[in-house]
Amino acid sequence: MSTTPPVSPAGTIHDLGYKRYVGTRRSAGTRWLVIARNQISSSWKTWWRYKSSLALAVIVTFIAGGVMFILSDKVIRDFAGAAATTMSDAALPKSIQWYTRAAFLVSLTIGARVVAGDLQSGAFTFYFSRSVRPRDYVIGKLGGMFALMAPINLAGPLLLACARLGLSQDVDQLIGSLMLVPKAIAIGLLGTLVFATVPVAFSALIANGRYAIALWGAYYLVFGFIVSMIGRHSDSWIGALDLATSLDAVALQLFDLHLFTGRAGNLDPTVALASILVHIAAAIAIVGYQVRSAHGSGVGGAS
Amino acid sequence: MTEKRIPSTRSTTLTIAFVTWLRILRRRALWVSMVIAAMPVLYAGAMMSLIGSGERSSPVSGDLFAIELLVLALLAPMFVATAIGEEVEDRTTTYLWSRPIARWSVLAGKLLTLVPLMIVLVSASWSLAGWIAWDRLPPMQTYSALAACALAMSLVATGIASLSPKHGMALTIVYLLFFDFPLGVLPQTLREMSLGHQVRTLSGMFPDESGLLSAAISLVAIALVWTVVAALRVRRIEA
Amino acid sequence: MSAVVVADNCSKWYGHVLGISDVSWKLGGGIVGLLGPNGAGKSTLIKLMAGLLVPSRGSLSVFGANPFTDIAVRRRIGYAPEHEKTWDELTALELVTVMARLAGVPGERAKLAAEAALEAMGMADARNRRVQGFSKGMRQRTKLATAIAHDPDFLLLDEPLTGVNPIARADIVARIGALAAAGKTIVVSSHVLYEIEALTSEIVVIYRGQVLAEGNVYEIRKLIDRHPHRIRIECDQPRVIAAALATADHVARIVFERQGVLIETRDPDRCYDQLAAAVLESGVEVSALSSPDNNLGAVFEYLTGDGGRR
Amino acid sequence: MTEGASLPAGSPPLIGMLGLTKRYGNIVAIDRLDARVDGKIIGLLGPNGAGKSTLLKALLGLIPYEGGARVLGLEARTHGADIRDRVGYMPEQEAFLAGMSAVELCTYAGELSGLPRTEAMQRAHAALYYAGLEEKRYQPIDGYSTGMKQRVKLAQALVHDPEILFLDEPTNGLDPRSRDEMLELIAELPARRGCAIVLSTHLLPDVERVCDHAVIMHQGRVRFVGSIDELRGARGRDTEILVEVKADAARLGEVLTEAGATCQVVSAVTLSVSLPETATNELVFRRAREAGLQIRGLGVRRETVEAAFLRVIGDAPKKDAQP
Repeated sequence: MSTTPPVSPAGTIHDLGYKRYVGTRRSAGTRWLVIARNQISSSWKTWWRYKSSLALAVIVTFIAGGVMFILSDKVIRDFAGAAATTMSDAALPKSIQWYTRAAFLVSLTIGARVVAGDLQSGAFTFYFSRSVRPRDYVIGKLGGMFALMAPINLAGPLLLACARLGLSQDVDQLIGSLMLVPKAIAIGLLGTLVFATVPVAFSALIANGRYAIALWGAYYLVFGFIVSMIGRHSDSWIGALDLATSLDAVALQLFDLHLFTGRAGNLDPTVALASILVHIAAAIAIVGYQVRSAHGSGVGGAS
Repeated sequence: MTEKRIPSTRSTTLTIAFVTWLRILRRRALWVSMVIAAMPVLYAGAMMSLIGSGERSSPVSGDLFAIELLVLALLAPMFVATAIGEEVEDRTTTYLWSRPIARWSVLAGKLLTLVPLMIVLVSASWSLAGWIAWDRLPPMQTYSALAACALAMSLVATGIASLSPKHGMALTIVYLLFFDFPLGVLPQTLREMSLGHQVRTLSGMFPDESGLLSAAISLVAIALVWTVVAALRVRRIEA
Repeated sequence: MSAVVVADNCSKWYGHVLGISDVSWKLGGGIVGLLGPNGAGKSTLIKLMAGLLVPSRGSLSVFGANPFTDIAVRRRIGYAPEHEKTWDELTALELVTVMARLAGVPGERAKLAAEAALEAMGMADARNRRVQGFSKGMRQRTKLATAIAHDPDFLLLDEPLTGVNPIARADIVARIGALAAAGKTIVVSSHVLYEIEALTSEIVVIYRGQVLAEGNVYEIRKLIDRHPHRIRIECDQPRVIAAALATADHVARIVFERQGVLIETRDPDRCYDQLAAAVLESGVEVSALSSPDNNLGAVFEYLTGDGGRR
Repeated sequence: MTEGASLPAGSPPLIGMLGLTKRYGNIVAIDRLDARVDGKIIGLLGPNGAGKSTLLKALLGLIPYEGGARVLGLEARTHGADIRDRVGYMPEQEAFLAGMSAVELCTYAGELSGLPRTEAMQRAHAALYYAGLEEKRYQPIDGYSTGMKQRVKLAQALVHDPEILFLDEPTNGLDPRSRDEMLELIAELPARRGCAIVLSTHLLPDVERVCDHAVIMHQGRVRFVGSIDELRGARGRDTEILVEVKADAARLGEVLTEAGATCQVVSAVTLSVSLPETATNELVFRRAREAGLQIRGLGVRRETVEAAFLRVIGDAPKKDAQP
């Protein structure tokens, strides 16, 4: 089986037989990286699951950047004329809701069936018959989703913030707007975290991928709209349960924009932030719990 | 033994409808859909307790109807695209296509169960929400508009799911939410292509919209396009 | 009598993947075993006959009609697919009843027919249980029941014995045999020769998308005889047997093994005879006699001329 | 199979169980198992529901249990992850990830077991070559035939250089050649890769062909542990043989019946024969020759594993109708 062609009389025959692995194994703490990378590469394969939404985010960035650049000193006022700001200041916070929309698209095509898809295809057996712990799986999948969502939610605002800095006319203005960068990172991180965790929690709750998509869509769109309306009319915290509006409210507050605030205007940004953080925490807890309980029954379940 | 004749299309459609119903009944689809359909009721209840009886203004009813449309835009893909997509994915189409039946009757049978089911769910939710909001049932016209909407969206879902069985559901939701509904707020000519817009017109709740007849015609046209797509496509699906 | 199935230069590709290639074949009736390794094209051919696929080239007709477009001819076909999934939320009785109705058995009679079919497949006790809890053997029986409930003339059974334990297998074979005795035309696919041998002696061998051989199992065995064989003899005195055969011109190689001897021959037919003679003359106690080449896999390789390559 | 375990003397047994019990609520899935299991290829046998899957899960450290379960000397409850790095598991059902090719899947599997990426890739190719998937390994698994999927499952279980392989029904749905090849691969593994194998199957001829040891489970209890030879019992003179002829098994049946044997025609070319007390196989050869028939094969005359298995589990009636 393991012979080389006879080249010369002095030739050697190499043993191509099996070699044991003598190196050390990577520590268990790195397994999540492997899972995360796989999540990214499999999502990247088709054009419509991820790339199309990414393209949308790129377009938003270009438009917002263009608005900043071309209409930089155009002043806009609200109807009462009380508040005013320049276009270049408004472009960044107003673009956040568009990034959110692109992220929602990805959550429909990928996020809301991450765990459900694995449950249906028997992939749990594949994972847990190896030295993968439930927490590695959870961190890996969420990490992968984070990495997918970051270019959409985080990279765009960050680029816009940098562009805004570049548009500064003098050093004072530059220093004055330096805070834009950490603010953009903060809001970007929030958005990324929300869309990397909450849809996945829905997919972990409902083992059927399609139902998970429907329930997540209903929660985000319909329930979100309802609670934000209730919140507006009751002036209560309940509106903060609407993730889209909450993100918007936090963005507007961070960038100090009080124009055309829409539904977000009635929301206390602190409450909105708290709601977002609670959502993220609850989502991670749900995914962790569900994966843990599926873990034991995942392997060898031939009945 | 039995004489050998092919089943009538009526009996085929009814049988498929029966199977679809049994399968829906025995899995989680029903309660998931009930949760979704309950949302407008929640809205109506909350708004009424907040605003009180004095201000039963049109914005709330407009919102309520918009929410019902959103609910349908999720339910229709969930029911229809799942019913078709799973059939192809699980390869149970081999059972169906090897029978002496016309293929479109399979689609018809599924719709025969799913569309009335959706209409019942949405009507119940709409009645309850309306009753809470206005102390009376909403006008008949709105019911017919919702029913037409349920049918039309199901046909859209049928078309898209027959094109892409595996991802039909996500694609249909994206189509309705990110293409159809936004079209509805665009200028006249493009608006005609939006199901959502036509249904709003048909409901009669939005007086500024254009004529009923033209809306009905547009709605039928859009639904027909997707029906033709589905009918052509299903003839070619191999098992 | 006219043929049940006529395939005329029939080919089927899935994209670039070959299903079957240029098959011209006639099926007159009776019970026929469709044999071939995994991926040879058995399922493709069966699906073409069941009207689930359209030939990419050429044509295939069943009872003189195109099964893909002609609805009426599918009334006469019963098909049991290879894969496992059904509408698993239904009970066995519901599933078979529905399938019978879809095949044209009206109303209440469908239920009676379904009960009879399940009974015939030995599933009467489990008929009110949902399919999702069934074992492989029960699923196979349920699938067979869906195929026969509407009393078709032509049965297409794709791998009905796979994943079934030996005892249930014998039972299913007997039940299929009973159907054949009732005058149905039956095509049974399998990748295991002995399963089919227990059912029928008429065999069609599919390999790489083509009909490689067809006919009686004895004729297939003659084909097998045409290529070199290794024969393994386990006995107490292997060297005596070896000595008796060493001079024969058809013997190419003799290898001594732990428990016996392996003889490689170019003419198995003669070798077996001489071997029997040697055993009788020498009085050697033979405990086992077998040939690793006496199977379809070997004949596939031999006939397609690619020896050990895959 | 050759004698001797792959582990040096004094090392812990491959698998050791001490009062291993697993309850699901009130149902006792496995009940006080006590066994030391060694060997190169160990058949794990038992009817459906005997507790095989539960046992494998417990040994992989995936479910909590009472009592002790040690694999390679490691307690599964506390060292599950270490055990799983040293054990390869080939599941019965499909366990693939949508849209991946065989190479991607195996590389991923290797990485998940802690191999560096380059090493995992190299081993993925090697394992796929070994499993006989050469040119097709870059195609998506979704389009594979049953036989190829089984090979991928074997390759992904091998890729991280395990010391033990748990194989769950590896030959299900394979054609004879693929099955032969799969069994050959399995039989070679201990020598070529230095790993022991636990083979869970209901195809008893497979066990007969490749296993040297067997564990038989029934109703949650271990009914037998030991070598295959011990399972078959002392080899006395067996009475039943399987004869294959070139043609016309029925005719051979007739002539042998005349000679006092009890015959049953299995197929057109095979015949099951119970020879009379005093006769040997020579009788078969002689009668066949006199009748002008050619013997093509002769079954091994000993209690088959199947018969031994049925004896061990108390000759319980085989019910396929058990889920």
